[in-house]
Amino acid sequence: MKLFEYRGKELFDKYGISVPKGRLVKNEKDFSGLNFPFVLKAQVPIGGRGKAGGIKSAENLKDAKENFSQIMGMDIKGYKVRKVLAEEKVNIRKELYLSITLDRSKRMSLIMASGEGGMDIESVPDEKIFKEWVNPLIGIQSFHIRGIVSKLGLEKEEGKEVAKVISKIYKLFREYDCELVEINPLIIKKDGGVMALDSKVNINDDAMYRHTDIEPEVVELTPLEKDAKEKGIAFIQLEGNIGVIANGAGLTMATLDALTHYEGKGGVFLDLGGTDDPEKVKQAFELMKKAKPKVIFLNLFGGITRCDSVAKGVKAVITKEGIDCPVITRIKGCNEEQAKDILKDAGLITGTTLQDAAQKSSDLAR
Amino acid sequence: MKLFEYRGKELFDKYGISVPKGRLVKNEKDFSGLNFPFVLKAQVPIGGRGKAGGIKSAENLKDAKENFSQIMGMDIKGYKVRKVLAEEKVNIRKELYLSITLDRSKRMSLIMASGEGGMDIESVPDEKIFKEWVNPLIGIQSFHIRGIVSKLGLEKEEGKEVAKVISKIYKLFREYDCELVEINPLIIKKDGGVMALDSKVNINDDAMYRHTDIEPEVVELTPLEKDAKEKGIAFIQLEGNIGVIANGAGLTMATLDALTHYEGKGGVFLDLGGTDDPEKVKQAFELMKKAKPKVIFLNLFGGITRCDSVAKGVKAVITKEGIDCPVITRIKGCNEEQAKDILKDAGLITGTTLQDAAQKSSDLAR
Amino acid sequence: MAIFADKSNKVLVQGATGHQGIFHIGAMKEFGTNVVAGVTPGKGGQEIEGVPIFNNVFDGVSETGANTSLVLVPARFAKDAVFEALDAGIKTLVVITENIPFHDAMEFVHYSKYKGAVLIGPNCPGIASPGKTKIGILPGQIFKEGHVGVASRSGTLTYEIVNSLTEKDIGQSTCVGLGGDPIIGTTFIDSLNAFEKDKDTKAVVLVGEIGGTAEEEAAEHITKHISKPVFAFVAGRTAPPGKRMGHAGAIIARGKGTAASKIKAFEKAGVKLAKFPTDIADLVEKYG
Amino acid sequence: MAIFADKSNKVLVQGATGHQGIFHIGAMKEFGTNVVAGVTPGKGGQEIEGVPIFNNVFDGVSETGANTSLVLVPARFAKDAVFEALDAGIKTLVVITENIPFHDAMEFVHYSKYKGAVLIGPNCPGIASPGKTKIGILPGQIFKEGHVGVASRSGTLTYEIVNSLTEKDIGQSTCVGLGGDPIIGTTFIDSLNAFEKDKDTKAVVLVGEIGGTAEEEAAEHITKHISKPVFAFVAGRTAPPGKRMGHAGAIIARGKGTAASKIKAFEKAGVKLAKFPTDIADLVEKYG
Repeated sequence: MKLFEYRGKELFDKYGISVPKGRLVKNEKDFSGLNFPFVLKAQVPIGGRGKAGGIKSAENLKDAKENFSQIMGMDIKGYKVRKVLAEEKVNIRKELYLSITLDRSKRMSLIMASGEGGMDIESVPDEKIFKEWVNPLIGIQSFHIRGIVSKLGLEKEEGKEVAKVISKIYKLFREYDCELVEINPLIIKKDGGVMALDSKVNINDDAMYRHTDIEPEVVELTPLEKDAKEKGIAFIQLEGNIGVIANGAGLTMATLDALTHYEGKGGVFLDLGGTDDPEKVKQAFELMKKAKPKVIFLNLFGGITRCDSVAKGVKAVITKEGIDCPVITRIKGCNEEQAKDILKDAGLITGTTLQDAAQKSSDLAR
Repeated sequence: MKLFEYRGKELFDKYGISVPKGRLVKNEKDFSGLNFPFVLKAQVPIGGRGKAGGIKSAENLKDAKENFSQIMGMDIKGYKVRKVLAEEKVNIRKELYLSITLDRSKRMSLIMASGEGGMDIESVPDEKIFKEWVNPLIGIQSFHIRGIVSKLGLEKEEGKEVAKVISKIYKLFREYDCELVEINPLIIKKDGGVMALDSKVNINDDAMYRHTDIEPEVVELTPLEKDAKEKGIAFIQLEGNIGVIANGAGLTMATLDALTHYEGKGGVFLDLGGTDDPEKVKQAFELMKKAKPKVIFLNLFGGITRCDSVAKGVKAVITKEGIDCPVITRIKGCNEEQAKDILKDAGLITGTTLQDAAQKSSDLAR
Repeated sequence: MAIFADKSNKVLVQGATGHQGIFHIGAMKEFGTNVVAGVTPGKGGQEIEGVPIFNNVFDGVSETGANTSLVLVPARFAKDAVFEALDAGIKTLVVITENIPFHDAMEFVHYSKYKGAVLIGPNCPGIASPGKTKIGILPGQIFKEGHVGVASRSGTLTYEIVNSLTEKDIGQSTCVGLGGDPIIGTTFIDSLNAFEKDKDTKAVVLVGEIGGTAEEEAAEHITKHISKPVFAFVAGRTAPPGKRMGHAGAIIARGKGTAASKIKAFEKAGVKLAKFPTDIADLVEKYG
Repeated sequence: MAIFADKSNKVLVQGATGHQGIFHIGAMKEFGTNVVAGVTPGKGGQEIEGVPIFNNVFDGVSETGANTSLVLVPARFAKDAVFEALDAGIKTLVVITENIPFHDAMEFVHYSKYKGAVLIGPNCPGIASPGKTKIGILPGQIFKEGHVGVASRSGTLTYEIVNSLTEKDIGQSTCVGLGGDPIIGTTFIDSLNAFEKDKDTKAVVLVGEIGGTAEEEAAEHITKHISKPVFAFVAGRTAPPGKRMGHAGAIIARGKGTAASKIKAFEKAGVKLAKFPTDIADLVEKYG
């Protein structure tokens, strides 16, 4: 779960990492108590808000009012701004980059830092990014921190402060089961001291059950995706018009790919997983119908899952509630023949192979 | 460092393990606020105080006064009682044994528990003691706790409470760098609930630097041993009358053993360690003199240590301050000849071999 | 021969008495797997399909000589279960459980290395060496004994591919489901090394998907160290960036982990790529 | 041949620029040890006795190919130093440092196992294979190349025994100082196994002391697995219970760890015991 900047900063504060004085502002009254100049920052779960006009300075109350009303409610890459953070400006002497993320290959936490902060880390040349890997069996050690800090070209006292921040964000990263903690920029202030000007904190969804203090806030999902998530169905809305239902994430992806091959375009990714429970199938189909695809493509491989059982679920939905778009099916594996019979009986179109079914679906969706 | 019972219980309390209501009592006034009946317990850093009369019940104020004055100041196995703990009595339904210690062979923490609490664990048969080893790379896990609790013959709720205590004492054991945490007995109260009636907490001396909240209290040492500890000299007082100075713990022990072979008896174990610093040698000799041995046996093997350098230190002490007991020396290794000359010159007796010198020392000490 | 799993595996099932446990103990026994024990705390003394159930892994191992564990426990108990198995001396672990927090997986993957154990998964369907053993939840009927090794990040997609191989009478030496999580114990490279050494394996099929750089690393490894022919399918060519495509590991993050990059790497390494999963069998037939 | 250390060890010294570091870099080089690097954070770029100093182990390893580390840093930095060396790829570690908290030692001993490294110590004098290399602070002049292996929990006592062997013209294959702490990386059993395999070792001398049960376990191991003659000396026959005799590990606790128990175990295993440390040489001459 990606936390909004302000919530990441709440966690920073909890771990003793300084952040600028600030607050969420809902209206003009909330400006009182903040000293000018301050910055108004759109809270959106996506990068690039600065360029999109989601960050504006306020030198005085007039600025603040104007800019606040511009930012609140604006659309940034599809996300409507519903929260604005106001923060007092800080005098910056130096900007650094600092993050901890997951290295999938080494299966370790990866600390990255750079003396070139404030810009997109992808645009910083590799030799200016310093890395240390933390083995989970030992956790963070002094040598990791020394290894990074010694290369950032800092003065001694600055180095000590940055070292403390690294140790604290590692603690946060580990204790909150994060996928990512990023501070960009981490600044050295003109009057000394180190401060996090931004925050990106991303918590592993699978670990949310043990962080009950973090209120879930599913900002990246569409309403239908939220609904699916609550029902425990893997459901993603895409840009096309063909709704794909398959069993298994890999097979579902491969089905979308197959459509593309025939110039079709997937509009929904719906992975049934290992289930052949007719009730679950029914829920999935209902969700799919709400997404209003032009065509539904049901691609099943029955391993442990019995195809006939899934087919029964599908037939039940269609018989009871009808369906207003064509459904193409391709069925393979366990109890394949029975399933095909059931589906034909329900009036669905059956493809012979994956290719055949993908082509039929694509043609119908055009 | 062995903590007194009451200090161990302070740590238990810190970790959320219940202990009986109680306090240290220095005089009769301190009884107020405690409900009768209570128990008065001598605070000594050694077991067996119960048998020695160091634990007495008090049903009323008269009892309390009498028993308090008996316990305070009594001698238990050489330790004068200077602190008495008064604790309210608890109704016991069941007594358990629980400890965590160091398994040197497996190099892991060892959790031990038994349904037979309240007695010396050495007297409990092996098949009634349940063990789990905790690998330091993973720390305590639910399976360790399950493995122990399931064997103690407890009811479900009791088991849950005991599980919590195990998890807490492991945390204490690890966080305070303990060598031993023992609760004997850990009781199940008549009205439910689990409580630690006694505490043995032993903190690794080498880790005391990171536990500055624990005030050192060197209760097991003689005044000379304390003095030596402050000076960083390995010095132990024993029952015999020959003061042994050697370099290296193993060699010092072997020297004591050699004396025993000739019916001599070591009175001081003084390990110079790797030093040949004349100032350190001087300090060591001064300490040794204070212990008033009948004979001093200096046994040196010069490896990296230069024997002549040690000899110079010895000569300096003896020339300046004199010595009122014979000093037998046995010198071997680096710069052996020069050292022998220096020591002869200072009037000391030189043995030819370890055996010869040990025999001479033993003979002189008789 | 086979890799990671053969007749010598004596399998203990952790989470044996649940719905899944009961079903798959039966299915594995039917496949010929030597299932010797089950473990569910508090249910010791029962029997499932003739297999004795123990309260803990240590007892199961000491009573039955189990050397392998199939982990089916719920995600929040998985780390504890894996640690327990490793401390009890289990040397091969197959972790089926999905949705395990990846910090937990990181810990147990490294702890299994410390113990010198092979850990497959998590979030995987398991492993099958046709004619020998199956440890996991893969459907037994799709396999056929033979000489193609399969290693895959996806479950059903693997079944689809294996099924199409079998339909063309192309048997398999071992099929390993590596798992769809970002942190997994056994990788493409581990599998490639094992297949390379395995006398019974003549060609290898890799089934990759978007997310991470495992395919790119495998490709580099193939160029340097693998002499046997390798075939691959990569799922997710049309997946949008930033979305987790069903598997926790299947995500294009910050421009990394695209199917295009993986396909390019494989092509560079001389790996033959299939457009559709069911095409793999044709490629193997033609070039394998 | 030799055990644990020979000409192939390229030694990096952690804590190189302290008094001890400077002295022992010189002493090791004189013995013939291939000392290639030193590490002291913040002192990179210096040289000690012609050996380049680096700011961290990783740089030292990548610049010089060091595969071995001698750890001389103060106790409170030792765990960090050992972890750093292991993560940098060091495969043999000799930890001289005394007074390391034993919880720290437990962690790094197991982490070294995970890394497949040999860790000797802590609180040990190091290891010497005469004619080949010396990694540690043992006095070089006492050794002589030969066929007796020595493993010891004590420092000076070992020097005494080695010296008396050399005086009788009995050379040594390798002498390992295991360390005087309760938690050590390499044990009597590890050393015995290595000596048993080592063609150049014809007899083994063990130097034990009170505390723990390492000698009892060694004795049992000798009975089962060791064919070469073993000699032993055990220090502390007259040590009182409950007192730490200089070494952190030398303590008789709760009736366990007495010299009597160790001597009995060795005798039962057919190990010849010396009364005085200097007698070992006579025994080896007579029976070895």
